[in-house]
Amino acid sequence: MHIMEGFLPPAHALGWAAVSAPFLAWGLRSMRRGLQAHPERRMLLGVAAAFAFLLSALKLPSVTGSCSHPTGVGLGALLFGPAAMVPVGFVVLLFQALLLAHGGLTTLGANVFSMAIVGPFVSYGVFRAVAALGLSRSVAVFLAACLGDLATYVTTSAQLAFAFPDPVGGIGASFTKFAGIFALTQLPIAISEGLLTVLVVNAMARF
Amino acid sequence: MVRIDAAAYACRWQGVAPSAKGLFALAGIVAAWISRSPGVLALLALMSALATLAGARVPLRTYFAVALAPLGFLSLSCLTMVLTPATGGGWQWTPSLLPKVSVIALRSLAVMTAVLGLMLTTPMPDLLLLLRRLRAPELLLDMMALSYRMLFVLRQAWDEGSTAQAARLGHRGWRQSWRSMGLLAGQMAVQVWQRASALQAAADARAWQGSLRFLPASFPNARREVALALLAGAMLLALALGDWLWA
Amino acid sequence: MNMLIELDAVAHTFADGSPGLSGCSLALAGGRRHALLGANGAGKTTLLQHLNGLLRPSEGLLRWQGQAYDYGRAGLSELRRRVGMVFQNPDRQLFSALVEEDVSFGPLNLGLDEATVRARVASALDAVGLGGFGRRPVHHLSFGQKKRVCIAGVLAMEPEVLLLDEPMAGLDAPMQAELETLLDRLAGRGVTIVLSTHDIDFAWRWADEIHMMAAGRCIASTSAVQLPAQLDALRTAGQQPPLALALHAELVARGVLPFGAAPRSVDAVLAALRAQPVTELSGEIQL
Amino acid sequence: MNMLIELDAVAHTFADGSPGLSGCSLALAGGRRHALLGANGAGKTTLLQHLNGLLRPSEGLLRWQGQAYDYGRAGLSELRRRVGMVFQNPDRQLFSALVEEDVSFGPLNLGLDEATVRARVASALDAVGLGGFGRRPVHHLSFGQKKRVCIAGVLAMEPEVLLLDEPMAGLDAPMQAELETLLDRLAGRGVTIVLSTHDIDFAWRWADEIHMMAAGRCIASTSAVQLPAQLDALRTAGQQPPLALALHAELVARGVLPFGAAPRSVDAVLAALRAQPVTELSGEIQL
Repeated sequence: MHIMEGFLPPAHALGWAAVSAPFLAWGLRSMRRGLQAHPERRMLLGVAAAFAFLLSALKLPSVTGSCSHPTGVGLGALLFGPAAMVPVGFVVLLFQALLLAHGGLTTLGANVFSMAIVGPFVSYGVFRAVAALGLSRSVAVFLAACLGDLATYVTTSAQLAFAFPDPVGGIGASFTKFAGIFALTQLPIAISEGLLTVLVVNAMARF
Repeated sequence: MVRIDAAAYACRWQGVAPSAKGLFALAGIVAAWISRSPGVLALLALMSALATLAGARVPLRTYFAVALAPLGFLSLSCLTMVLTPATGGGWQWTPSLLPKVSVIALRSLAVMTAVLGLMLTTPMPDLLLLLRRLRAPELLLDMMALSYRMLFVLRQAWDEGSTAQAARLGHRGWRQSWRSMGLLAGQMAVQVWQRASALQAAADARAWQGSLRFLPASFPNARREVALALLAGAMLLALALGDWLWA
Repeated sequence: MNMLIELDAVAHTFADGSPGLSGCSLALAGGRRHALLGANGAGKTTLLQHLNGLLRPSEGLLRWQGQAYDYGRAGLSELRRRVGMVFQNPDRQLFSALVEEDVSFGPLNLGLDEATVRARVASALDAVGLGGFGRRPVHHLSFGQKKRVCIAGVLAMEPEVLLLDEPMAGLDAPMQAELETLLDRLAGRGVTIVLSTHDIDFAWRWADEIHMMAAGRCIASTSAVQLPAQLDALRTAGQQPPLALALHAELVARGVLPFGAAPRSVDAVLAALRAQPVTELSGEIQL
Repeated sequence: MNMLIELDAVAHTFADGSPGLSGCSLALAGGRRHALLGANGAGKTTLLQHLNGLLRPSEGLLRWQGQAYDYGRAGLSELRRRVGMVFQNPDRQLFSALVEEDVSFGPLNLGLDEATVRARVASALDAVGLGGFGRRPVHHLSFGQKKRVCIAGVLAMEPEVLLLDEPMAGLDAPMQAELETLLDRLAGRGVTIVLSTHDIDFAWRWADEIHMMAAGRCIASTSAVQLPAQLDALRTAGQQPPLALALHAELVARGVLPFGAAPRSVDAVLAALRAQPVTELSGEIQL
């Protein structure tokens, strides 16, 4: 879930940008280190970012007939690791803002935090944890992608609640409101994302 | 994706220096952040929209089609904000919050129209040029340049693959659709590596030196355009500052 | 003649506003070999994608055995089972790791049981001459083999009409000959074949019916034997007359070959020449 | 003759163990048009990629004007400036969104200053007939135009040798004719052109030198005019003799055409026929 252009107050917009920037710098640094050993990966990162963007622009068929968009960051985190997903996710989100009008430039920092930092790390952590428990790959992949997606949406709801606390119930009530309303769209997306990621990983494993 | 991209190449300001358009959009954003009264915010949004529609001649249909999704988000979020917890549990409609919420909505609109003005009139390669001038990290720029080009290649591959699947009843029902999408995405994910190595070979064949260097576009009227943008931007800022001081 | 598919003044405008087809009327008889002939961009692919309902006409009407196309869910499924399509680029339509998995994609979507699917996959692979290739990985196949896997994937749905978009593109001479043999075999079984090509010599060699297209219009249809009477339409479609035809006409005019039905290929002209006795004249000039 | 590039018993085995080339010896004379002729999978692309150092021989040696190839960093840059390569699929080699950006990639890598690069980009785009297309996005171009952008991207490096992998693939007849004109123009300027093709009729029509390949081997090289003496090698490369050649031989044998240099295309045979007066013989048979 993306926060739209201009929706966050300036202090929050700039604040989240400041929070995300070090992560981006760290991701780029670890990427650069990898590229010194494998210069040919530069092309790979570009193509992978394009593929992640393509996945995020897909309309998934869902049981209810409505359409939803996956984020693709869960799959990316599993394939490239969470560190690489910060810059890749940044590029995807910037392109979404500029080419699809999803999200925005002023809200890029906040969206990068929820979708390119929290999401991939949760996905990666869940995958590691579930795999360590000895459950099947499909279960691990499903939970990783699904929970990564949910973590993104919970983070976004918290960011909105933090920016717009409820005058009566404060941040807590505001969080409940945002999380509750967006759950309608985000829960099916998280499940869809999990399913699609399992199908993709299984298809890839066969090649 | 195609709609915004095509509009940017087709509009009248396509050849205008991206720095000029960037400065004008920045002024629009800052002005929206400074202003406090709903009237001035609405005026700012209107001016940015008018500049895009009348100045750059972006078609009205395109403009609305692009703005539709963010407007959906906006209405849903604003609806959320005028609900407050009721004393006896549950939620209640609180009209007294409306003025505050409408300022948030109008500010959001004013920022959005400013950015729409930039993205609907500036092709991505020009935006990347602007980012390069702003000293964005080279690695990030390379990734963006390459992935912008590959977006269209992959998109076409996806559409063709998906059509071929439809011809074999791959989208007959939602079960088939899911399976088809999984197969196609999996196959294309595998292709990511092949495409990257083909691009690498092509770059090597042209004496690649380790980064993607391209000739920057030249904008012969850049000076005049930037001056005009500064003037127009200053107007927006003056309006906003006045509002901030006296509102 | 039994008309399997008819197009009645079909026009198509793409979502981006560019025109695809305009006022195309065409009738495709069952059991024949049809060639859609035209330059790149003439609308051949767009027309083919109308035949199996991948695209819908913006104006006009398509009919299957006299009945207007039904674009409902069930109608489309039935149509696409009956009218199978092989696309130009194998790499865009093969998306499984193994040959037999890919071929089974269509039959599985039809909801057939596993035993039937298995039998159909085996017979489709046999039909394209890839009998023992079921467990091979697709990415180890040659371009020509991939093309045949694509055809098998459509054959496994047992279509009545087989559409092929530029089937000869990218194939070298031996692979083209192989594919022609395969198409002959399928036509022999009664499958109606409709293919697009920009190669007049191939169309002339292979087709029973030639449909000419230019700039989104269906400018003329003719049985192949009548083609020599349609050279004007051919020119409008941006095509030269078939080389074999031109050569034959010239050689008949010179009395080198006897008057008769025009041969279908330059090879056939060559064979006819070789079958002629060498005249005494040749001796003089060969000196 | 000045030999620009020589291959001396070059063999190549791919990383996965599959063989690419074995014992290939070949000499490419400067300023000529060379065609590498062979079926799909004969090793043509692998050979081309050796010529500009994208691949290194597992055994054997390549020489540039008598000097062994230098695979050091500077040597490779120099080699690739001199020997440019156009790949088969434009979507796998164009990585910039704007035409002029992509064309500028090579010259910038050579370390040229901006003004020179700008001039070279403009003249390369002019050379391929895309003069006003510099600011167009690549994704708005047709396949044929993308192909020409690829060629411009190489021309802008002002190479002495231009390698093209299956340049005619995917182009229809008018686009093929255009590309042939472009190649003629470049050859006229003294650029050495080496292209791969599986189309014997094209090779026969276009090339000065024909190098035949089969199963990773360089089985024969001949000047085009000597090709009629090499029909056995041609057969080993999986090719029929060019139609024009076979027809001409037959027509000369029959005295229909005078003895002389074989025409390069069936069209030329046809033109030669039309130029001949109709003999009295024809009257008898036409009755």
